[in-house]
Amino acid sequence: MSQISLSGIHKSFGSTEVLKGVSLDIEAGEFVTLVGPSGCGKSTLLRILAGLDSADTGDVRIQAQSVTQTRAADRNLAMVFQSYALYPHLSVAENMMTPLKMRELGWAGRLPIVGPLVARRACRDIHARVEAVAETLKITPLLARKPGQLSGGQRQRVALGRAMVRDPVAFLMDEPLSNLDAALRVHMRAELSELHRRLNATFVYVTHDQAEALTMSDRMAVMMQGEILQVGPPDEIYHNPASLAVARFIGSPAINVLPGEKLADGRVVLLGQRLFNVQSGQPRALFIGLRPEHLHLAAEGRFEGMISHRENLGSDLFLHLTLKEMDNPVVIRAHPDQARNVARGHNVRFDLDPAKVLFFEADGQRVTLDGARQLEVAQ
Amino acid sequence: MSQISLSGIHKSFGSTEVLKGVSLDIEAGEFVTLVGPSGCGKSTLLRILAGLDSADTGDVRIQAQSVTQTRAADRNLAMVFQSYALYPHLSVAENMMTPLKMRELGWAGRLPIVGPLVARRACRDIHARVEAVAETLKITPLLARKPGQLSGGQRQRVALGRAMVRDPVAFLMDEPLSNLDAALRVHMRAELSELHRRLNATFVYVTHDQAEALTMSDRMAVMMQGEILQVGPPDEIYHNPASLAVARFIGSPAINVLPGEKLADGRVVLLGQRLFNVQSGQPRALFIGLRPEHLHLAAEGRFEGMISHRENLGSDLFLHLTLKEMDNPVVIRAHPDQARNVARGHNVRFDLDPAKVLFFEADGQRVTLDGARQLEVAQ
Amino acid sequence: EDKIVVEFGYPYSHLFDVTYEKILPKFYEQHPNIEIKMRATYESYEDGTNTILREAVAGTLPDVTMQGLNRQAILVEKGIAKSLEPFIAKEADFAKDGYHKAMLDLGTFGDDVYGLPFSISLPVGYYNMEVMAKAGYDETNLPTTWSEVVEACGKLREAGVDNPMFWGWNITGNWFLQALMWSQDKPTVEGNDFQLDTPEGLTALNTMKDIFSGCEMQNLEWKAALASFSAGDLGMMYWSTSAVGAVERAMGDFTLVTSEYPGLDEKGPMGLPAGGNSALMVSTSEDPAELEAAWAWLKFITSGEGAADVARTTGYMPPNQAANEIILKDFYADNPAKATAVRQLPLLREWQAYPGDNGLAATQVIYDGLEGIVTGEYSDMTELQEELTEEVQDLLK
Amino acid sequence: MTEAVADTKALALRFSTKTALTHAVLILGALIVLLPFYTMLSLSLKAPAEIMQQTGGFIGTQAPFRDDYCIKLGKEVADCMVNPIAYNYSTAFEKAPLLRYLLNGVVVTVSIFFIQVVVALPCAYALAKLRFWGREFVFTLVLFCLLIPVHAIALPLYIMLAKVGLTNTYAALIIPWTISVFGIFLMRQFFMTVPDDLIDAARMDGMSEYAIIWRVMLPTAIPALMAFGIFSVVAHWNDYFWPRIVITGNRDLFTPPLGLREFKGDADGDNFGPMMATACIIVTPLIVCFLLAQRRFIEGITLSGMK
Amino acid sequence: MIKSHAHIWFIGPALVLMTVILLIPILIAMGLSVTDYSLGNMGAEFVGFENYEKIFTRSAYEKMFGATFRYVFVVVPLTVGLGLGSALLIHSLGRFGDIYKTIYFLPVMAALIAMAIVWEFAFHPTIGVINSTLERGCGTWLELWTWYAKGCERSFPLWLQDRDYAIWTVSFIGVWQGFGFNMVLYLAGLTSIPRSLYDAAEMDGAKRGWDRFRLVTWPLLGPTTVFVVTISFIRSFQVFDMVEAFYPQGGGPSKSVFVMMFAIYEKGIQQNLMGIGAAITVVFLAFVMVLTLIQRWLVERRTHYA
Ligand SMILES: Nc1ncnc2c1ncn2[C@@H]1O[C@H](COP(=O)(O)OP(=O)(O)OP(=O)(O)O)[C@@H](O)[C@H]1O
Ligand SMILES: Nc1ncnc2c1ncn2[C@@H]1O[C@H](COP(=O)(O)OP(=O)(O)OP(=O)(O)O)[C@@H](O)[C@H]1O
Ligand SMILES: O=P(O)(O)OC[C@@H](O)CO
Ligand SMILES: [Mg+2]
Ligand SMILES: [Mg+2]
Repeated sequence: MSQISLSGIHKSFGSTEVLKGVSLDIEAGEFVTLVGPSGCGKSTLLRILAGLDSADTGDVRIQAQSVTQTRAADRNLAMVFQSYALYPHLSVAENMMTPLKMRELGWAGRLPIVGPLVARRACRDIHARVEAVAETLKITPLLARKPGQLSGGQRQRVALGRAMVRDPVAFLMDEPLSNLDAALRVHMRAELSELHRRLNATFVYVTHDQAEALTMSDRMAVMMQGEILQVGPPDEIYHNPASLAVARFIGSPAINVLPGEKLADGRVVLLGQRLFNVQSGQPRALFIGLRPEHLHLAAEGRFEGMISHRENLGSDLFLHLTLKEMDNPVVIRAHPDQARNVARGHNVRFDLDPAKVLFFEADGQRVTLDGARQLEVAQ
Repeated sequence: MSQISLSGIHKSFGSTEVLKGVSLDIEAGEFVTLVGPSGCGKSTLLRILAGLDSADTGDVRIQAQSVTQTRAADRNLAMVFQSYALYPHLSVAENMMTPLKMRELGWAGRLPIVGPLVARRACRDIHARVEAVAETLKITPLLARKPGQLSGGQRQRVALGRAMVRDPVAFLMDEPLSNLDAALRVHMRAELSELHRRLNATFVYVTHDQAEALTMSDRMAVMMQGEILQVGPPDEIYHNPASLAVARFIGSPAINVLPGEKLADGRVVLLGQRLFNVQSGQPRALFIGLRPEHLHLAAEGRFEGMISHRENLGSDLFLHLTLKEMDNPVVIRAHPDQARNVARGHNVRFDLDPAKVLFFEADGQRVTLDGARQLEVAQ
Repeated sequence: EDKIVVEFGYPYSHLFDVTYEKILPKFYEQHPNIEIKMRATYESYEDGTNTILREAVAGTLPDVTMQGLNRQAILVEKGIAKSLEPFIAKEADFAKDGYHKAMLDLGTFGDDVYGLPFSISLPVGYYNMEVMAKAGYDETNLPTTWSEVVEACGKLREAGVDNPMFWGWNITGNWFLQALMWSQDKPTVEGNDFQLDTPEGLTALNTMKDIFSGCEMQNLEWKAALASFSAGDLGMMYWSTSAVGAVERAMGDFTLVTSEYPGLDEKGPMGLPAGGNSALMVSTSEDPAELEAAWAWLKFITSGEGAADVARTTGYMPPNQAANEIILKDFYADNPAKATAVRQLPLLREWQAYPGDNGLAATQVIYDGLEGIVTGEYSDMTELQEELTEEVQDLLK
Repeated sequence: MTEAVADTKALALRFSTKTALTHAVLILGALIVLLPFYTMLSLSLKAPAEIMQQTGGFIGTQAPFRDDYCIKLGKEVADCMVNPIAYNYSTAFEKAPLLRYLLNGVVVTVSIFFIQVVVALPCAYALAKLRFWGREFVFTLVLFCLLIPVHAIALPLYIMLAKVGLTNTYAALIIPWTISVFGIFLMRQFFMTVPDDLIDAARMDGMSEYAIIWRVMLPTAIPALMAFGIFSVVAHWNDYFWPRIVITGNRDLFTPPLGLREFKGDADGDNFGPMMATACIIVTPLIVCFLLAQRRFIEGITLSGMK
Repeated sequence: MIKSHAHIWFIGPALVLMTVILLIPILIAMGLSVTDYSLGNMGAEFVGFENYEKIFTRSAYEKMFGATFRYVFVVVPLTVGLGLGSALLIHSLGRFGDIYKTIYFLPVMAALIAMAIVWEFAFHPTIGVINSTLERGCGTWLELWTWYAKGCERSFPLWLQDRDYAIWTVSFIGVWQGFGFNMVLYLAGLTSIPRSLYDAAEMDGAKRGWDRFRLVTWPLLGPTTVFVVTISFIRSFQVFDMVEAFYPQGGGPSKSVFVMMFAIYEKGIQQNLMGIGAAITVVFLAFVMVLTLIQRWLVERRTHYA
């Protein structure tokens, strides 16, 4: 039985349907990412799982128990918020103690001054646990500070710490990195992954940054407009997207989409060039998806374009090529060493790796063309 | 004569010195980026240039005129703020009109209702210009809306539009993309570059995101702790950093820094392996910088590490290797196709591209070792 | 043994605290088993009456209360005040204690006595002799009629006194209107009829108008008037004798003389309304011992030594002939300013209240009308007479 | 270059004249504002004659004068000569038992504020952060109640209190003010600005809604609470109307402003010196409180999200 | 939120108290307003709308509306204007600001009853500080002003007792007493305006202070202004203490300061005519409500809520 199971979740705010029947199963110990553009309903789904919102219809199960009627405080989930939501008036240590105090001390133990005296043992225990977590997160020197005196990354860690002191069924995180600066974000990605491995706990992670989703998750669920379009391991999603929407959203720079067609005789044609042959059949128009790294500059390449923009990241060089036949530029990844030879305005030739070509129907559905792989690639 | 020239700018807030004598020349039409970690003084410098703050000492010259005593409104610079700072009560069109109205209409023309009657011609002219800019930025349908009704990307464009309606000496931008989501940020990068080309205007751009700096700028200035460490074209900064600090800040994932040494006989040794020989001389300890993309997995590589973490971005695969000899992992860029063969916990061997090795002194200063390049690489 | 507690309420603590402080030890000496509990003082007579009305509704009435003479009627009408007849009947030599008829009349309603007057005031004239001297007046030739007052104003003004006189039209309960009416021996109300529509009424109004315009009198509020007089700005001031203490305390370095209230003609006023307050029994107690104790207190303060202390500590006269004539003889000799009112005692008349629920509203209507004369809002007195009569009569019906 | 230097000077000059002008205007305003306080303080230092004649400047001559009250009680004149300042202030404390009144004032204002907070905070929280049926209606009711003038309902209230026998008690002074619609309104506006995430975080941490109010909302709302506190305390500390109506029996329950009436003689002359001394004493604690609270107090009145 | 009834416990006490303390008395007042009840009487008779009729026909009540509206329409704009003005000036200062802030807030904190007495002294026609200051200007160029010359010749006005001046004098004191309250609210509003908007305005060429005010300050103070104006309206409609302190009898010279709250007090409490008092209360509430609604409607259309 899976650890967490959402089935048929519907949710509307007023007349707008924000979630349109979402189902998702999450196994114990898994790191699952919900990724999708802003406003697609990720946070709403997470909040329904947490018990902070309630679904209109649908069922939420945690460890095989239906919790649809259980309030957030009783679901034993921990959540890290995008804004961190630290209590501004409490010190870091007190922030981290709060969930324990609330759950483990009686009302007397929670009193401001007498509390520690009444529930001596429990308090000492709580202190010890907070210190242990602080040690893990390397925030021990900060324990006495108030959140206002911390930097973004430090706050992020405290928010994590507050979630970690308990032993929740799962950690829910709503864009926990989006308030950090670029360098720190990259760094924290690795830290979070490491944490997940060490705790061996279930993580449900919401983000709109596909890089985070790709690098951290065991499985990712791509959401758009209130629906989950595809669920799978990052590799699968990246290389084998189920639809054009998924393909477009995942990958940076975004996948190039070019108009192609399959002719009646089985030839698949892109911009007038035959890519390969497949079994003959109904002729049809196709969208052809090609990721920038699957295109390469080649002196005798079959396609030609004019360099309209260069992005040199040092480690990579992205060239935006304007093609005669197309409005949108095609983005190609080149080796930075080639930078010297390619300036804006130059015409260059390029070719593609036919094995990596993705086909989509006009409605965005991914299709595989029978026999495509077997055919010899035309030079 | 350069368009903008900052020389010897010092600035302290209270007892903390935020700018420690910064000098920078910017040519007409250039896109110059100030990049550096949070809190290093970028915004302060930009505000001093804009005239919103004043320097303690130092001179600001615009088009060869000292403007140190000129107030912001008279410097004819346009600025895009990180928070966009759109007037929340004015429509998009009115927001964009404001700088023109303030500069070109008398008090009568600025009156709410009678204004347009009094200064009929001027008003019509202003309207026309705003519409033209809106057209360029593709925000014509939004002109009647209030900022509150716009998405982040749309606001960003309006803020740009407000700067563009005039013909300023330079555009100043303070982290204009940092409030956008990941995908939009990548997209806007290209748009900004395109805009710069089209306007052919001077841009001074502040960011802490090295990717933005690398992809957009003609030249970038790396700032740290109130000082400019290095100024140069992105390529130069990336491949030829003047110091360890610059090398560490630019590049993602960050450069690997390993301890090495030069022996008295001229051998340069990294982790016990000879890299190559240089002219003999004083033995010395060195830091050796190696970017992830200059390391590669190789069955017979001279170095060995255990894979502690994998980041698969689909287009790239970053492996974090733990080496016996080192605390920090070494990050290596591998081809995603290799992903299947390398799992966490595996031991792998790797090697490096000796031509790309960077050397730094113990104090972080970059050094070139005489003769290093000429020497045959030991296999 | 428990003491019997009598709860007692009175107005103007600043004025009367000292009086009771003097009386209490003497009372306790005679009645060791009674304790007087002082309630929060009333801020003014109106406040006192309203407080009693509220307390009647709330059921928290004191045993004895001091009420302005013109406010007794309303409490009697509403059945809050108790008739004192049963207690008087038991007293052997009540008359001998000095309660003479004129005084008792002030608190008699129907055939029963309800209130025993405590402190009595009459209107008098206050003169700053230094200012008066500028116009050639001395103690012997002070004005005795209102036309002489107006004349004096003219002279004073010529002598450079900007602000020669103040006349207390604004004293609560239309006291000075009633003074002008009584001066002609005419009550202001008879039964349910407002008497302003009589020739006497018109005379009263015209007299006021003459005084105000003839003296170009400023519309001063009492505190401002007292300040002006104390500062030596005013030459003449017509007010209640109760203020003698306050004036003496506050006045500058000049000679103060009080003199009889002027009349409409040389004969002087034929009557004057009594001001001040009287003691009413409002106890809701059924216990005869308590009622007896309340009566004992009530009687003590309105007679003999108790009453005499009123004069000794305030500008008021005691209500009690005996006190005035026997006990206080020397006192008046030493305090001539306070003696004026005593000389006017024979003129004492009732300070009338307007009957019915709307009585206070009627008082206000008249007040507003009088103010209109001062502020110049009304210049035709006949018109004002008609207007006021109509409106007040409407309220009284 | 010289031009630039001249420019600098002009700029600096412009700046300083502008600030100087600002100060000039503000000082003029301050003088007008302070005039009555100057008078109040001055009157509290002078002898009765000096007060009524408006002589003696700010502190008067301080020549001893004769205390009538003392004379009337039959003491010797020599024993009754008093110094004005000593007389005014000692009378304020002795005659009016001002200390007792001040204590009452503290008891009453603190109780009122405490109960107002206990009642208003949960309500404001519910109106700002909970979604429930009838919320708009309740809020409209709050806005309507904001319009009700207390003076207009004083008598019905008095009768209601009398019916349950509460007149002449602390309760009578406190109960009518236990509900502060202004407080609900102000706190709601502030709570609207508290991020929802913070409340959700508290829920995840296992707090009940009740705990959220006292453990999260209250501490974050301290500045707003101070603002509300100042308004509430000022209003009830200085209230003259209501205590006068309900406290008719026991002088021991007087609040400080009622102390002022001890010196009222109305048509027969007020005793201004002690009265003004009392007034000075009454206002002092408030000024001290304001000075202590003002920083956070102004931050607290957040009106964004007003609607 | 999973089915929680917490809100019932949260708004319950407030709702109950609101009903018992505010709404029931108002309902009682409405009931009394159609009777002739007088305190101390056993019962009361139903008189229909007679009380209301009186309000709208008797001349005293005409004066009541006149005085109320004069007061409100002087005091509201001035307290709001001065509150804003002083807040702006103080806000621009940085240092020293705290001193002015405290001074200007003093009148809000002082007991009005004591201040009323002080003002009476200050406004005393001859020895008051106001007129004696004015007199000092006699014989100077100020006499060119005919009003001034007249004052010098005879005497300066009796500010509080002259029916032409009283309401304005009282309004002045109302402004004196109230603008500090608004100042504090505006200061709070000012601190919450993002600095970056001023920077943007400066970059856009708003050089003069007035331009920045028009472009940024005033619009962003919109919500504050709505609040301040609403509260000022309510407060000045409810003005009472001061009138009662100055004119316990009758509401000022020729009833020129006979404001509605005082009328309610005079009828209901001073004269025991609770029926009429209640009727005025009802009219008062209706007025304030209508005005508040109109005012909100007017302002709301021009205010943005960021
Ligand atoms: N309380 C609410 N009332 C009305 N609409 C809401 C509410 N909460 C969310 N929405 C709407 O529901 C949609 C989904 O919101 P949600 O916050 O789940 O998006 P998201 O995927 O988390 O976006 P982001 O990445 O920007 O956080 C949005 O269009 C939002 O406007
Ligand atoms: N008004 C001020 N008063 C005091 N210190 C300030 C002020 N403004 C900035 N600082 C300090 O000056 C330093 C530099 O600030 P600045 O805003 O220029 O940094 P930055 O490089 O723009 O950082 P970021 O990327 O976070 O915007 C910071 O340490 C900041 O705390
Ligand atoms: O105030 P009293 O006690 O003198 O009574 C009212 C009139 O006598 C005027 O003073
Ligand atoms: Mg979200
Ligand atoms: Mg910055």
